Amino acid sequence: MGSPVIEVKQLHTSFMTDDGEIPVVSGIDFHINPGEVLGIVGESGCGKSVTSLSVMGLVPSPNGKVRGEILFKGENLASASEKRMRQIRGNEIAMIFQEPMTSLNPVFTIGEQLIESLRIHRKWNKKQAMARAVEMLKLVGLPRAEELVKEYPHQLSGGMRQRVMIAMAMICDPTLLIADEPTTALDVTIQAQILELMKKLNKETDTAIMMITHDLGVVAEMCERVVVMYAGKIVEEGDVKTIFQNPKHPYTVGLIQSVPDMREKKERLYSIPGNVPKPGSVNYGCHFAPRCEHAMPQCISDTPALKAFENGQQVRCWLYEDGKGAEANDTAIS
Amino acid sequence: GCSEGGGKEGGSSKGGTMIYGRGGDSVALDPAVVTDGESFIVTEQIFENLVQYGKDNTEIEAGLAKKWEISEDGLTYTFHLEEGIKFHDGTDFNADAVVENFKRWSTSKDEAKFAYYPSMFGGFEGDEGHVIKEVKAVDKKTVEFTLTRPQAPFLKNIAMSPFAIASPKAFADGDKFAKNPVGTGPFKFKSWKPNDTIELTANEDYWKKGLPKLGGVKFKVIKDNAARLNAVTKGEIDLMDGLNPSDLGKVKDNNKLQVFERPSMNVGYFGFNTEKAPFDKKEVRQAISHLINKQELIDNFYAGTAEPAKNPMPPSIGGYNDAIQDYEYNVDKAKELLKKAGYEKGFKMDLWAMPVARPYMPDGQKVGEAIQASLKQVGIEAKIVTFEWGTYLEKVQAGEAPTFMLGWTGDNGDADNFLYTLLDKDTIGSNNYARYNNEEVHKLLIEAQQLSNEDERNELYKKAQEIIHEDAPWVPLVHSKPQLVGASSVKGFVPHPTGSQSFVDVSID
Amino acid sequence: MFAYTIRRLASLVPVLLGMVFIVFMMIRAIPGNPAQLILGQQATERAVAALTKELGLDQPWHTQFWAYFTGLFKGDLGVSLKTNTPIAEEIWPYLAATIELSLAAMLIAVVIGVNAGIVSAWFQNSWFDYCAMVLALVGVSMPIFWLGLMEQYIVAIQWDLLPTTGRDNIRDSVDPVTHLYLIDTLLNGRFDQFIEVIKHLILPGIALGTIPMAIIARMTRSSMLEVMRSDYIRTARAKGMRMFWVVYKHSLKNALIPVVTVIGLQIGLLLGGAILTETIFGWPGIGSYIYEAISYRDYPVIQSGILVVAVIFVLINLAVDLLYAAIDPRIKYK
Amino acid sequence: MTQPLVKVENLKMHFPIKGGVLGKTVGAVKAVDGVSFFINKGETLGLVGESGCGKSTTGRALLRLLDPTDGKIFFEGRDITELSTGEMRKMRREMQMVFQDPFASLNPRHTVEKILEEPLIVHGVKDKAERKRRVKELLEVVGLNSWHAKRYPHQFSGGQRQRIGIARALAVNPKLIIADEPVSALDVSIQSQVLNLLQDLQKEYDLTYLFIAHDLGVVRHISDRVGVMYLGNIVELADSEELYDQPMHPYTQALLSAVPIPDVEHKKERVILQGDVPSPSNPPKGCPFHTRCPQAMDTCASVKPVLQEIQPGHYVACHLYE
Amino acid sequence: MAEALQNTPPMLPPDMARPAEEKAVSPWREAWRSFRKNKLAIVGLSIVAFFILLAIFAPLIAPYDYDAQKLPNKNLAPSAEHWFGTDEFGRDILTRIIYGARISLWVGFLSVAGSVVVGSALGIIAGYYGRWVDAVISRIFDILLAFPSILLAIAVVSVLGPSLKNALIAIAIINVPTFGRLLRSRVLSVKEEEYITAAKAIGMKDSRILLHHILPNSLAPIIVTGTLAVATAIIEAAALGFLGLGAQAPTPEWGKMLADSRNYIIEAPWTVLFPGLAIMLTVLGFNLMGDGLRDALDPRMKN
Ligand SMILES: Nc1ncnc2c1ncn2[C@@H]1O[C@H](COP(=O)(O)OP(=O)(O)OP(=O)(O)O)[C@@H](O)[C@H]1O
Ligand SMILES: Nc1ncnc2c1ncn2[C@@H]1O[C@H](COP(=O)(O)OP(=O)(O)OP(=O)(O)O)[C@@H](O)[C@H]1O
Ligand SMILES: [Mg+2]
Ligand SMILES: [Mg+2]
Repeated sequence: MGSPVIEVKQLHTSFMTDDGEIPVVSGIDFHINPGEVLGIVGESGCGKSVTSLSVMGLVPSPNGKVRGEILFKGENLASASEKRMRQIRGNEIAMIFQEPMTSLNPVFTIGEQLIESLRIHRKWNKKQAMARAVEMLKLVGLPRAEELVKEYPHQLSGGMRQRVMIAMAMICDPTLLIADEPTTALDVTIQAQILELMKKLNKETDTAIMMITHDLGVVAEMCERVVVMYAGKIVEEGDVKTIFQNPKHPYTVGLIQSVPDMREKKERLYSIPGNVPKPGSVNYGCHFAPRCEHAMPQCISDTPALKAFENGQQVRCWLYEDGKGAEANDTAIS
Repeated sequence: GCSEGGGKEGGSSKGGTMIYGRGGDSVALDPAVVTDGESFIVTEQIFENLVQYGKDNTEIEAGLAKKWEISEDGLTYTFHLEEGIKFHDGTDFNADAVVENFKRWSTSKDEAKFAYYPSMFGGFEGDEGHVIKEVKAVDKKTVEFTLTRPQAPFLKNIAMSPFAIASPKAFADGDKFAKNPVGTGPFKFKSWKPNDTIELTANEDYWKKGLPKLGGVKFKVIKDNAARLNAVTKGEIDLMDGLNPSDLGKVKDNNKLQVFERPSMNVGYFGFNTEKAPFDKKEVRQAISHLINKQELIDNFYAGTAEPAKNPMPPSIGGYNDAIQDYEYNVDKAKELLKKAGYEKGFKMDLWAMPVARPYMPDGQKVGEAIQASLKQVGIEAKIVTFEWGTYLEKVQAGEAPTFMLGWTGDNGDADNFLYTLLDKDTIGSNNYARYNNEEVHKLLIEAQQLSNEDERNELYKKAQEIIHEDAPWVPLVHSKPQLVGASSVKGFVPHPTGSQSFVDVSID
Repeated sequence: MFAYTIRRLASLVPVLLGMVFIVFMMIRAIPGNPAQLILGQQATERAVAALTKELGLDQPWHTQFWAYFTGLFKGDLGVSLKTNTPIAEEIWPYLAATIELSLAAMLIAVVIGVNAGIVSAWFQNSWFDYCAMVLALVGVSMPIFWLGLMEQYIVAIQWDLLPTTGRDNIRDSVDPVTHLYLIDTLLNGRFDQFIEVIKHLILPGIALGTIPMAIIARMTRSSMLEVMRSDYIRTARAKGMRMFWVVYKHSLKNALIPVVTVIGLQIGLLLGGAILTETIFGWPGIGSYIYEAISYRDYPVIQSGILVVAVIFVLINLAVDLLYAAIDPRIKYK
Repeated sequence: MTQPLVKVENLKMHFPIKGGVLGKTVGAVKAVDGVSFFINKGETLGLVGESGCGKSTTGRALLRLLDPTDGKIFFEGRDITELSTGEMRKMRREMQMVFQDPFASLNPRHTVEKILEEPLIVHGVKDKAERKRRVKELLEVVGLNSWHAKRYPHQFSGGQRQRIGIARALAVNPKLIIADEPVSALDVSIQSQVLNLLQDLQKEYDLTYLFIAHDLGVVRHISDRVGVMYLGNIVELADSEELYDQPMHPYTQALLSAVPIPDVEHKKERVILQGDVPSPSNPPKGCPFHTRCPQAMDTCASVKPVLQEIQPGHYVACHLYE
Repeated sequence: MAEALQNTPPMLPPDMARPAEEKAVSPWREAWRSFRKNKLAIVGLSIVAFFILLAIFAPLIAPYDYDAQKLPNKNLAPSAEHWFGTDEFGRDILTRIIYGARISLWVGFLSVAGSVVVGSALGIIAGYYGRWVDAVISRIFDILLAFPSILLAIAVVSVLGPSLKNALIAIAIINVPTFGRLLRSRVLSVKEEEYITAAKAIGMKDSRILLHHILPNSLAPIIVTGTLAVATAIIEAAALGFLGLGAQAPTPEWGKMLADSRNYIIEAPWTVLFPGLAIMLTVLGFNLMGDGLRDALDPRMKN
């Protein structure tokens, strides 16, 4: 498969707030291979978006601080200059956001916004760029592309806007596409359209995709590998099949169990007790320990490391440090 | 070089244009219909009267009439006119023109329009009190006035600015005339930018040879006194009126500037409504007269440019009684008097302060404030009340003000114009704001009106002043000498007590 | 858009009617008889009565109102009691003076205010931001009459740099054509006078412009900050756009929308503030025209003057509303 | 069968659109356009559909928080559309609502105690101590502690706020609770807590639910019967098992197939719909779904199908089944 | 199930099991907390507090009588005896400025209180009843707002006659539409809030909704706008005083002091400098405070 497109090592991102420095992402590692779709799942506030912004170098300064290595084709973006980052953004790494409604500038036409990347990175003239913009709109399956470029975002529906966002991201043929919850704000039928489109583009252009979502269904549908995040840390990683069929971390297990299944009716849902902690409020041991049924004294005092299994699965849990894992897992599932 | 600028436009060999800075614009330029000083100051340049005042006094001199005779009974005045004078529009000035002018005023019956005529001559033609029976052109250069009864100040009256002779052809045009005045004077009207400038140019054909000396005059409105002074200092204008007394010192220190002092023909006073308690008590009025330190007021608010007043008329006017002893500043005496009147502990009152600056009262509010503080010494709590000028006058006239500040500038330099106008019982409801009603004074004043012998008249006026002093319907405060400032290059300017003067002799080096 | 304009105009009708009525009634309620004022202290009672009648002031108010109201439709604003000239004829020079002054003030306010706001927002929390915002706060708190006096004292009198009062050099005054002196001097080919007129505009312009400037700077800053936090700005940055263009292209146009409203509202403040500024700087504008008319009880001038100012204000706000459509395509007026 | 608790007949809710020079009414948003259904006592009726299809409006009209344009709503046999405002106010203790946004539906300036006390005050519980006791009880019922009573809404997490919302609804002992997307704003792990709570409460207090949601999984989990809405109409209504196993309406079929299933093994036929939901202010003629329907026929464009009972308890509005 | 939520494992460190002690933090408390952190706001509060203290204790603090004239002491420059110099009546300027704080604050607070009461009442009526009542009231607001405020104030004072009381009334009148509109829009927007729907759903009466929900939730914007309006009112009162339409002699009103000293600006600049500074500082104080309050009370800033 060749060397990974991007490799993130020990990424730490924190924000200075009134209450001091709050770590939001604390030491995560992952990589994405060329053409691969990596899913990042986790509940709200666990640091998914911040991770993606860190990769893009768009963490708001001066409050945000990013440490660690972000190797993009071997180049460390974490220490790249702003100028270099500008060359990469929109060109080699592109991004689409959760809210198609607000992610387009309301006062410029679709066309004007689409061609910007080309004008910046390729220095194309307006006409040339516009032609390409129309082409891209057709590619993402939008009708009336020629007229659409002259319209304003508010004249489009949510699904159409998200397609425009995708066209905009794909216009410079990026090597990596970061999609931050691209379908959360959309209705199921529209979500299905968009996911279908992304799959198609991934196949046709071989663009690697970092797919951020909190919907396990979307992960199952789209991704090859998954990273599960909880409170700023990766708790489990592996390929999709393994994660869904043999989740190891109690959090992953709970997550999968607590989603009501459309195919069959359970008498009662499994539920993880307690709440997602506010970032910075838990900073010892395993972040999940306060909600974990299997928590041991060790969990509270010491932070477990990621433990790798042969099948590529990695888990951050004390249960697996001495082979007790399998047993605990069984109890959780039953 | 303040005089450049204007030379070219004047278009003559004459001197430059003089810029005169003032606080407000003229209302109109037809002297017969206006009543305000800012209008007269301009019409005085454009128009002339049959007779005129002396340069710095109110003695009568020849004007358009070179000489005149008065009949024994004082009922007929015959004027012999200068010859060869033309109005600015080229028409001839002659006896017919004079007749036309008087006809215009006397027959108009429009008191709203021609306000001065009826008040100086007892009404319009046909009115009972009308003084002028007939004006007749004897020949081209002789005019004869017949009066119904003798009027002592008749000549002084016709020398007043409102009775200047205008071109009959021009005023036949009606309303336009007020904006396009045509007279015989040394300067001709050129243009008027409302609220900004009025421009006059020299009358090339002026009948007095060699005059005027200036090529033109510009009247420029600069409302703020300080700004106006600043403009003279910077040489933007040549002459200004309305100097803040407080700035006098600064001007005197500046050798590029000179100060002109207008002889006083006014009085500023603090009046009582003699019908309202407690001011219906003479003692109260006298007590307050003892409380006001006039010299301090003059030092602080007139920068010393006024004299303390003890009579209701200025000393420059015939009949002034200098023998009167003013109430001296004495708080104890005041207290005593109040005690006598039963106001030992003082009382509360309204003090109406003038809202606008007038020559006799450059800052009424502040003088009021000072008086307020003086009254407090004997426990009189005065509340300062003020209204817009028009309202103020109206309300004071209606007797609504218990105490008030006002003043008067003489129209024609005659004692009658002060004492009768301001303190006779006939004028209650009009200019007798104090509503002072003294039968004895009334008799004296009416008698004086009928006399034509100056000395006898003066005696009567002196007598009246004594009674008034004792009754103290007012505290006469000051006779002010308004200050004007000019660039040192201004020559030949003499301010006139009436407030308006011709610039015919003025020149700029 | 057209229908909207018509509708807005139609909705102005009751406002304008109400304004005419209120102004009329209020002016009538002012105590004092203008006839007395016109004739002055020396006038006799009969003279005053005669003039009162002539001016129609003895008529019942509704007769006077009706006469005034019908006159308005013929462009008849009444006749000044003081100058006996139709107001419609004499008002323009004053209006022109105020317009020139207000435009100068607005120019100063907008150019400095908007840019200071932008730079402050861009470099939020920098020393520039702090200084600018503290200054802006001081500016908002500035009593303009005091500022005007201080300017006059320091700049014009102590340093003798600029003229203290008026619109032009008294000795070499401008020949009015349009009464907008900046234009007139150029029409007359007098560049030296043009400079002179500008010199006269500076101090009153600053005095009048300070508060709007401060308000605009604050508004621009907060509006920019809000816009710069928005999703579409993140999108623009994700394209690799330079910060300068992100700020001046993508953010500014959006941020200007509320700023335009504020600018519109400031014009009302300017027209009001003009009274104070004009008093101090001897500016022959509409403010001093009205103020003087009040002390002269020149009813027609007061009511027509206030009306003209209010109508201008209302129309400017209408224009501002319509301007939104040009900036913000979302506002679809149909 | 006994009389249903709620019976809705041909409910319509149109919102006027103002426009034109004079601001006249130029059209209407047909948010709900003729909906009929019933809810039996003790059961849960789920209502699903895409955004803007009129679910919330139906819910609100049912409580008469909106005045229906047309139609009848029977509650225990009484037509509540004919009640006066005062009578309706009294009626409200029978039916309560739980909202989607747990924060927006709690007054930020009131403590939890005050929030829970209010319905008691309104419905005439005069005794203060009694009210305090009830509040404490309510908090415990929904799994909060009594020491939470003095706190303000912003001091709670999303799930806890939703519990407060539920407690408020329970305060007056209602028979019917309309839950408008009560879990959509919550995290997955919290969502299951709230769903469980709702189920427990239903059992304990014999509650009837109208459960509105767009998450098909959630609806299936909690509902006995499910109605599918599209553009202001119910297009299919059936027993939950039956609807999910044998969807009949093409829209239901597409909807079900569009949901991503969190199971990698699961392979299924996808029906991907084209285009967007039309605007309710200008709905298509005939069958509202015909513009996107993969099986549309000619009649669909002209004749609006009515909801018919195709199988016992299974209602569909589609020409395919006529 | 309540236990499920609270299943705090027994071995948790003590600080995890402590939530019971967390006190009720009311939104006001919260606001005060964030207000306190805002340095500029605290500066503003201090300035305002300073002037309020000056106003209250003026007779104790002021070295002289505010209206004690000593004409020979005219326009003395600042010195040890007269820190801020004297005016043309020989009165101590410092004293007059201290007493002036009373006037300005009085006018500021009272006029704003007046506008708040009248404006809020009208705004609530308009917002609540809607239809023609709203139309009429809103039109009146539109009309009042169509006049530049100073102009309107001048006109009102011309009608009523110049005095401090009338200036106060004029300022109150011109601010009425500000609060009227604020309340109206609050009523309209709060009416749409979900918690109001919730209140209706539990069968609450309209009057109770208004009193218990809408009004308390409009308080914060009223406080913010009110504070800023006090600032403007102070400036407006000073402007009227400056034009001679406000306080009358010998009231030590700052604007009037400025106007009275205007002619002495060259000879005695301190007579103009200090009153102006006093106005600016007070207004600045209120503006800073208002800004801080807005940041602290604006719900948008909260998460
Ligand atoms: N600029 C910032 N300053 C301070 N804290 C921030 C900032 N941006 C994000 N955070 C905090 O970082 C945490 C993680 O945020 P992030 O947006 O990455 O979450 P997420 O996983 O994307 O959640 P969601 O599913 O809600 O989008 C959140 O608690 C958030 O409050
Ligand atoms: N008060 C209102 N005035 C005008 N239109 C309204 C109003 N309330 C709702 N609508 C419109 O009615 C339609 C249905 O709205 P409703 O809120 O019932 O949808 P929904 O199914 O609940 O959607 P969602 O899933 O987004 O909550 C929408 O198009 C909405 O814009
Ligand atoms: Mg996110
Ligand atoms: Mg809804």
